Amino acid sequence: ENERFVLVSHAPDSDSWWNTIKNAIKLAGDQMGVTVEYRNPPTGDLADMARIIEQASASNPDGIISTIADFNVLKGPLENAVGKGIPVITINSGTEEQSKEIGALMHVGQPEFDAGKGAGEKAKAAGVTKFVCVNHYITNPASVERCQGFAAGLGVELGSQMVDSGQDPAEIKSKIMAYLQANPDTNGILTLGPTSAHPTLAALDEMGKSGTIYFGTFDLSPEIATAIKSDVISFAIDQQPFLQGYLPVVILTNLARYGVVPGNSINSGPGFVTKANIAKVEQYAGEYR
Amino acid sequence: MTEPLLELIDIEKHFGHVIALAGVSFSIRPGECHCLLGDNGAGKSTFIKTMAGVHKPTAGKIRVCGKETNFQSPRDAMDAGIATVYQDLAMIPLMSITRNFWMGREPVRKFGPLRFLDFPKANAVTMEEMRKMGINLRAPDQAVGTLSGGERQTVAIARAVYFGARVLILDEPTSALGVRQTSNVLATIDKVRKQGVGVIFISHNVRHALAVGDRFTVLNRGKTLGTAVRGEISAEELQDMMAGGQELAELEGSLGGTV
Amino acid sequence: MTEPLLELIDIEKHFGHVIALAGVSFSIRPGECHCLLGDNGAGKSTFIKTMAGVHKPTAGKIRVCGKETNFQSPRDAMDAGIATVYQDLAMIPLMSITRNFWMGREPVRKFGPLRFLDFPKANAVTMEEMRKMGINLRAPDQAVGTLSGGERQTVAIARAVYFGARVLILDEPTSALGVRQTSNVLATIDKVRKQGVGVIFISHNVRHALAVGDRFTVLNRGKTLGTAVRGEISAEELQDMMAGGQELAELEGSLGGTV
Amino acid sequence: MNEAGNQLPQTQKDERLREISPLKKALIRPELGASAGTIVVFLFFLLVAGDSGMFAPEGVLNWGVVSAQFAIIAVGACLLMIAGEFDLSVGSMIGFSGIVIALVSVTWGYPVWFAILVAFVVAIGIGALNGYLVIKTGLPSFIVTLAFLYILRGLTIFVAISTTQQTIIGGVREAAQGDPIAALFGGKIFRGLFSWLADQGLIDKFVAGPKAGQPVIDGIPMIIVWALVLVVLGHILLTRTRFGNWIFAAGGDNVAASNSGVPVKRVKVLMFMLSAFCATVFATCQVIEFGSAAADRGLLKEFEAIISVVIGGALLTGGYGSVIGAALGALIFGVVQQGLFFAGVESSLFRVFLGVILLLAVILNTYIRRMITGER
Amino acid sequence: MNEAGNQLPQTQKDERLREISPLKKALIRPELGASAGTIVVFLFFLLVAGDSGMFAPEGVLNWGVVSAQFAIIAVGACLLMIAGEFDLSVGSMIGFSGIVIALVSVTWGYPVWFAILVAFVVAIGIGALNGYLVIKTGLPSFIVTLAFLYILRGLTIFVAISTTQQTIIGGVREAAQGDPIAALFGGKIFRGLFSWLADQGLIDKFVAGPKAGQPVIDGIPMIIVWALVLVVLGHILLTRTRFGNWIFAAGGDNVAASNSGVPVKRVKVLMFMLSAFCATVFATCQVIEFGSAAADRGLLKEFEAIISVVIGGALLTGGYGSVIGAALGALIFGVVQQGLFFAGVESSLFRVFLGVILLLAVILNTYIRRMITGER
Ligand SMILES: Nc1ncnc2c1ncn2[C@@H]1O[C@H](COP(=O)(O)OP(=O)(O)OP(=O)(O)O)[C@@H](O)[C@H]1O
Ligand SMILES: Nc1ncnc2c1ncn2[C@@H]1O[C@H](COP(=O)(O)OP(=O)(O)OP(=O)(O)O)[C@@H](O)[C@H]1O
Ligand SMILES: [Mg+2]
Ligand SMILES: [Mg+2]
Repeated sequence: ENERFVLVSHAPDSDSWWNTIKNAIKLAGDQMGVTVEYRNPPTGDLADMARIIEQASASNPDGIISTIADFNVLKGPLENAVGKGIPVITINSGTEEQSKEIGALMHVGQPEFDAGKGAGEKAKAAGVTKFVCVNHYITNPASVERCQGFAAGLGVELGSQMVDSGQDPAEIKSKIMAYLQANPDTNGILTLGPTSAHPTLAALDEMGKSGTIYFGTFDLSPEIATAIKSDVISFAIDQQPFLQGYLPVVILTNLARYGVVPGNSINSGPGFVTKANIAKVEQYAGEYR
Repeated sequence: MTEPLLELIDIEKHFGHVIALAGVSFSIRPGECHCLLGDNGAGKSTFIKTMAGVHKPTAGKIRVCGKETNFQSPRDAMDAGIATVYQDLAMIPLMSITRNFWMGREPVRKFGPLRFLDFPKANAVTMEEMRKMGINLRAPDQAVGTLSGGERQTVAIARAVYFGARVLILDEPTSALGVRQTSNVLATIDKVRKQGVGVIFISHNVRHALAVGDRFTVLNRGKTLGTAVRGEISAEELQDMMAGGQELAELEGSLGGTV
Repeated sequence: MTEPLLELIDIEKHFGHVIALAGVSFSIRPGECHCLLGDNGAGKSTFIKTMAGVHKPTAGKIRVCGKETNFQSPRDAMDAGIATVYQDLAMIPLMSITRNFWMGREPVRKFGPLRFLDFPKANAVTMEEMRKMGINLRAPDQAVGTLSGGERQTVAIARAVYFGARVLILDEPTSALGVRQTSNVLATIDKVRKQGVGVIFISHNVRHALAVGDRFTVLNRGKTLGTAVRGEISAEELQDMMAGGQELAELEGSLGGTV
Repeated sequence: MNEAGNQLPQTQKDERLREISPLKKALIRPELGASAGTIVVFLFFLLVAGDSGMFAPEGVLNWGVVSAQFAIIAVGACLLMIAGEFDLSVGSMIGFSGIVIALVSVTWGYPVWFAILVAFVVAIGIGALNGYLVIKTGLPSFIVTLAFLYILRGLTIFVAISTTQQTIIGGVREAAQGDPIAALFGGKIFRGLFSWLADQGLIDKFVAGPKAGQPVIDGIPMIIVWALVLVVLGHILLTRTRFGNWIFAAGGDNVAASNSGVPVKRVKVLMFMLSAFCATVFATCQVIEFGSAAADRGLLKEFEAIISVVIGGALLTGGYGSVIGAALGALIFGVVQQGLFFAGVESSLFRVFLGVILLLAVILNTYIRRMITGER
Repeated sequence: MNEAGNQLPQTQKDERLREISPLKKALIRPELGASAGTIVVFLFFLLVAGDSGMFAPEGVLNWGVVSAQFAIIAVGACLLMIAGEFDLSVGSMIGFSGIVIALVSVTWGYPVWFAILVAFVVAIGIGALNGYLVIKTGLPSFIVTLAFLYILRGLTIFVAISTTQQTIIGGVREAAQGDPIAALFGGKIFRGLFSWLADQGLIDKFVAGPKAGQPVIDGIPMIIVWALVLVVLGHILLTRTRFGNWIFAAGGDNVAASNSGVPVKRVKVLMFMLSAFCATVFATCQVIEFGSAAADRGLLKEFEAIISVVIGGALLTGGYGSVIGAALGALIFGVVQQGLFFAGVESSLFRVFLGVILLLAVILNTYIRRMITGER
C-alpha cells in the first residue's frame, strides 16, 4: 500500500503536452492509492535528466517510469536503477529494443521517426509534394526525427523544409507567414505540437489559406480539435499520452502488490485523429487526450 | 549684527562605527564669506553635506533664517536657497552643458496640462551665465565630458551662483585648479558675496582662505577648534591651528618656512 | 654636472584631434628635485605618463642614463627605475595594503618549478616602509578602502619610494592634502632627494614647489615656457609665468595679493 | 555669443584642436549607428530578397508586427537602461502577465477588461518591488532581476499547473468577444481604409479559401499602434521633459544627480515599473491575439530587448541613449529575423547573424558616442 | 609595531571609531556568506529529506556530481568575474564543444583523444577571441559574450544539422572505448576501494539486470576529481601567486593596475580562455559519460555559473571574491536543486527557491563585503 513511483520526462517545465500525462498519473495514483512524482529537467537538457534519474533511483522508489529521449544518455542511469532492483517502465520516445536493452519491464509509447513517417505517408497520399515542418523545439533530437520521418514518408529530402521557429507564438506565426510568402508552392505543413500548431492556425487564417494547405500536427488540444472539425487540420497524430502515464502506474502497482506484469510492450500510438473520430476525443482534449 | 541665514547647532553625524562629526556649530550671515578649514578627514565635507541635505544629522539642529528645519533631501535644501558645489563636482559627463546646468530644477513651459522642458530659455540662460563667468561656450548642447577640468568647475559654480539665492557652499573648489583658474574662482566668490549671498568656502590653503574670508572656522577630528574673525588672526596662527601645532614647527625649519 | 638620469627631447603627444604636447624637453639629474608647473590642461599629467610608459609619445626621444629607450609599457619604465605616484593614486580600494603595495612587482618564493607569493616578506616590508613614512598599520591585510585619503596617499608614496630606485615622479601629491600631510610629503621628497634619487614634482602651488625644488619647468598649452634654477627666480615671477601674466595682476589687486 | 567680458578666450583653445568637418558634426547623433544600420539592412534585403514578397504589403506587415513586438519591450528596456539599470525579468514577466489574464478571465470567469487590469496592477507592482530592492539594497540590478527571472517563471508554471492542471490556458478569445479594452490590444484599425484600397485594386484580395474576396490586409494590428505610441511618448518623455532629464542624470551618475536634487530613487523605481508595464502590454496583445496564454511565453525576451536597445546606441551602463534608436534597433532585429526567412537562409543561422550584427552595431555606436561625449 | 618615529600616532584615531568585536573580525571572510549558507542548506535538507536516501551513498554521489558540474564552470566564471569580466557564452560553449568532439570522433572517425584536443583548442581559441574583442574594443563583456551566446548556439545547431541531419550525435561511448584521454574525463577512480567496501557490505550491490553483483557505486566519477582539482588550483592561483594578485588588480581598477605595471590585457584574455577551458571540461565529461552530444546542452548554464559565483560572495563588478566561495556556491546550488527532488517538492517551485536563495545570499554577502573592504 501507498507505493511511491517516480516519472521522469525530458520536457522542459513549460511544455504543455505533458499535462495530459501529469493528469493521468494523478488519476492513476488516486485510483490505485499510490503516490506518483513527476520530475523533469527545467530547461529540457537531457544530461540533467540523467541526473534526475540517478536521483530518483537513489531515493529508492517502488518503480521508475522514464522516457528514452536519448538512449545514449539515459542508458546508464536506467540500467543502474534496474540493477538496484527497481522496476522500470519506459514510455513515450524510444524504441522497444532500447527498452529491452536497458532491462526495463516494457515500453509504452510511440517511436518518433515512425510516427513522422506514418504522417508523411498519409500526406503523400493526399498529394503533398513540398512541405514545411514547424519545429518549435529544434534543440530536442526527437523533434528533428519527427520531421525527418515525415520527409521520409513523403520520399523527399528534408533540407531546409524544417524551420527553427522558436517558442514565441507571434514569432512562430510571422515566421510561418514569411515562409509561405517566400515559398508559395508549399502544400503541406507539419507542426510538432500545440505550441507551434496554434500560431500556425492563426497564420493560415490571416493569410486566408485556412483549409487550402494540407496540415497535420502532432498531439491534441482544444484548438486543434476545433480545427480538425472545421477541416483546417487534416489529422493529429495522437500517441495517447494518457495511456503512457496511466498504464505504467497501474502495471507497477500491480507488480508491487501481486507480482503480476504483462509480457509485452504496448504501442500507445500513433493513432490518427481525424474528423471521423474527433467527437470522442474532443471532450477531454488537453486534459486526458 | 544681521541675523544668520543658516545656523547649525551641535551637529553630530555617525556612519556605522565611524563618528565623523562630534558636535559642530556654525553660522553664515548675508554677504559674508565664512571659511571652513581643517585637516584631511576632519569632517568638512560631511559637515557641508549635512547643510546641503545630503546627510541627515545624527543629532543637532539646523535653523534657516531663525526657523528650525529638517532637510529631507538635497531638494529641500535647494528650495531653502542653499546651493552647493561639491568637491567631486556632481556633474554628469555624458550629458550636455544645459542639461547639467539645470539638473534637478529644469525650467518647464506649459502646453495645457502638459509641461515640457523649456529649451530656448534653458540654453539662453546657460550661455549667458557661463559668459558672465568668463567662458564663451561653442554650443550649449556640447557634452560636459568634452570640457576641460577648469571649464567643468566653472559650470558647477555658475550653476550654484545662478540658483544659489542665499547661501553658496563651495567644497575645495580650488584644489585641482591652476593659478589663473584659482584667481577666477576667488574673484567670483568676492563678487557673489558683494551681492549679499552668504558664501561657505572650504579649503586646505590658508592663503586662499585669507584672501576672501570674513570669518574662519577650523575643524579638527569632527570638532570645532573655534571661529576667528578676519584681521584677528594671522596666516601662521591659522596654519598652526589647522595642523595641530608642534610637529609642524620642526618641518617648517628644514623646509624654510614656505609651506 | 652629472649626467641626467632621464632625458626627454621634443616630446609630442596627440590624442585623436587633441594635441596635448607640442614638443616638450625635460631632464632630471640624480639628487635633484625638478618641479613641473603649469595651468590646468597644460599637459603635465600627459607628459609624466609618457615618462612612465603609460602613453607612447607621438614624436620625440627618451633617454635613460644617456641610452635611447622606448617604453612599451609601465613595466618597462619601472624596470628602468622610474616610479610614479599618479594624480589619481592607482590604488585598488578592494585589495589589501600589502597587495596594493606590491602590485605588479610581487615578491615570489620558489618551490621547485613553482613560484608562490612570498607573503611573510611582503607583509614585513610593507609594515616597515609604512612605519618609515610615519604610519603604523594595524594589519597589512586591511583593505585600502578602509584607509583615510592621507593614508592612501602615503601608501602610494611609500610604494614608489621603495621601488623607485632612481627617478620618482609625483603628480600633484599635495593637492588634496591637509597642511600636516603636505609637510609630511614635502619632508619625504627632501629625504628621498638626499638619497640621490631624482624627484619630479608636479604642483599648482608655487610655494610648495619653491620649498623643495631645485629646478622649475613651466608648461603652457603643451609647450615649455622655460626652465629656471632655484634662487634665480622669485615666487612672483614663477606665478606670473604659470598664469600667463597680465590678467592676474588686476585680480591680485582686488584680492590683496594673497593668492 | 557676445564679445564682452571674455577672460578666458575660447578662440585661443583652437590652436590645440584639429578640425572636425561640419558634416560629421551634424551627423553624429545617438541614433546615427542605428539609422545607418537600418539603411544597410534594408538595402541588403532589397537585394537578396526583393522578389520574395518581403516588400509586398503582407510582407511589410509581417516584419512590421515582429518589429513592433520588439519595439514595445525595447522602449521600457531603453528608458530603464538610460536610468542606469537592467531588467532581466522582462521575459518571465511576459509569461506571468499572460497567465494572470487567462486565469482571471477564463478560469475564474471575470470579464476580460478586469483581468487585464489585474495583470497590469500585479505586474507594475512586481516592477516596483524589483526597483525597491535595487535601490534599497544597492545590489546590481543584474542580480536582483535575475532572481526575479527565476522566481516569476517558477510562479507562472506553478500557478498555472496548480489551478488548471495545464501550462496553456486557452479560450481567452471567446471570453474577449465584445470586450472594449481587449479590442484595444487585439483589434485592428483602419479596416475601412484597407477594404477601400482593396476595392480600388491597390492591395490584393484573397482568391481562394474561406476568406476569398476579403483584402489580404484588413487593418493595422493594434500592436503596431501600441509600439508607435510608446516610442513617440517615450521619445518625448526622454528628450522634452524634466523627468527625461532626470532619467539621464540618474543613469549618468546617481550620486551627483541626487546631490543636485534629482529624486534618483523615484526615477529608478518608476522606470522598473515602466519596464513591467511594457512587458504587460506585450503579453496582453499576445494573449488577446492568440486567445491563449502559456507559461513559457517570453523566454529570452529580456535579451532581445537589451539587444535592440544596444543596437540602438544606448550605453549599457546608463546615462546615454535614445528611444528612437531603440525603436530602430527593434526594426533592424525584426527585419533581419524575418528577412532571413524570406531570403530562404537556413534558419539556425539567424542566431549567428544576430550575434554578428550586435557586435558590429555596438562597435559603431561606441565610436559615435565617444565623438559626442568626449568619453575616453 | 615598533614605537619609533611615529609622527601620526595611530592610537589617537581610535577615539573616532566604535569597537568591533574580535569574533566578528575573525569570521568576516569572503566565503562567510557561502559557508553559512551551506550549513543552513544542509541542516534544512537533513530535516526535511533526511530519510529519503539523499544522504545515503548514492544520494550523496548524486548531488555531489551535480555540484561538481556547477563547480567546474563556476571556477572559470569566478576568476573571470574577479578579473572584472563576464562570460555569457559559457552555455553555448558547452553545447559547441560537445558537438565538436562528437563530430570529429564519430562523424569524421578520428580518435577520441584527437577530437577532445580539437575541442579544447577551438574553444580556448574562441575564449581568446572573446577576450581580444573585449580588450580591443573596450566594450562591456556582457555585450560581446551575449553576441557569442547567439553565434555559438547558432553555429552548433547549424553544424550539427548540416553534417548529420540531427541535433544529437551519439556513439561517442563506443568510439571512446580504451581511449586513455577519454578515460580522464569519463572514467571513475577508486574502483577497487568501492568493490572492497561492497564486499564488506558497507555499500549495496546491484541485485538484478546486467550489472547484478557489482557495487551500486563503483567509483568516484572523474568529474568530481576535475571539480576538486580545478577548485584547489584556482584557489592557489588566486590567493598564493603573483598572477592571482594581478587578477584582483585587473578587476579592481584596470587603469590603476596597468599603470602599476600589471599586464591587465593579458590577464583578462587568459581568464576568458580559462572560462572557455572550464566549459570544455564540462562538455567533455558530459559527452564521454553519456556517449552523445546534443545542440541544446548547456542552455542557461552561464547564469547558473554566475549565480554560483555570486552566492559564493564574489562582486559582480570585479576585484573581489573567492574560488572556495564559488565552490560552496556550486555546492549550495547542487544540493538545493537535487534536494528539492528528494524532498518531493513540486519541481516548478525550484526556480522560486533558487531566486529567493540568490537574493538572500547576495544581500548577506554585500553586508560582509562592506565590513571587510570599507566600501560605502
Ligand atoms: N559615508 C561614509 N561612511 C563612513 N565613513 C565616512 C563616510 N563619509 C565620510 N566618512 C568618514 O568621516 C570622516 C570625515 O570625512 P570628510 O570627507 O568629511 O573629511 P574632509 O574634512 O572633507 O576631508 P578632506 O579634506 O580630505 O576632503 C573621515 O574619517 C571619513 O572616512
Ligand atoms: N586620453 C586622452 N584623450 C584625449 N585628450 C586627452 C587625453 N588625456 C589628456 N587629454 C587632453 O590633453 C590635455 C592635457 O591634459 P593633462 O591631464 O596632461 O593636463 P594637466 O596639465 O595634468 O592638467 P591638471 O593640472 O588639470 O591636472 C587636456 O586638454 C586634456 O583634455
Ligand atoms: Mg572633503
Ligand atoms: Mg594633471
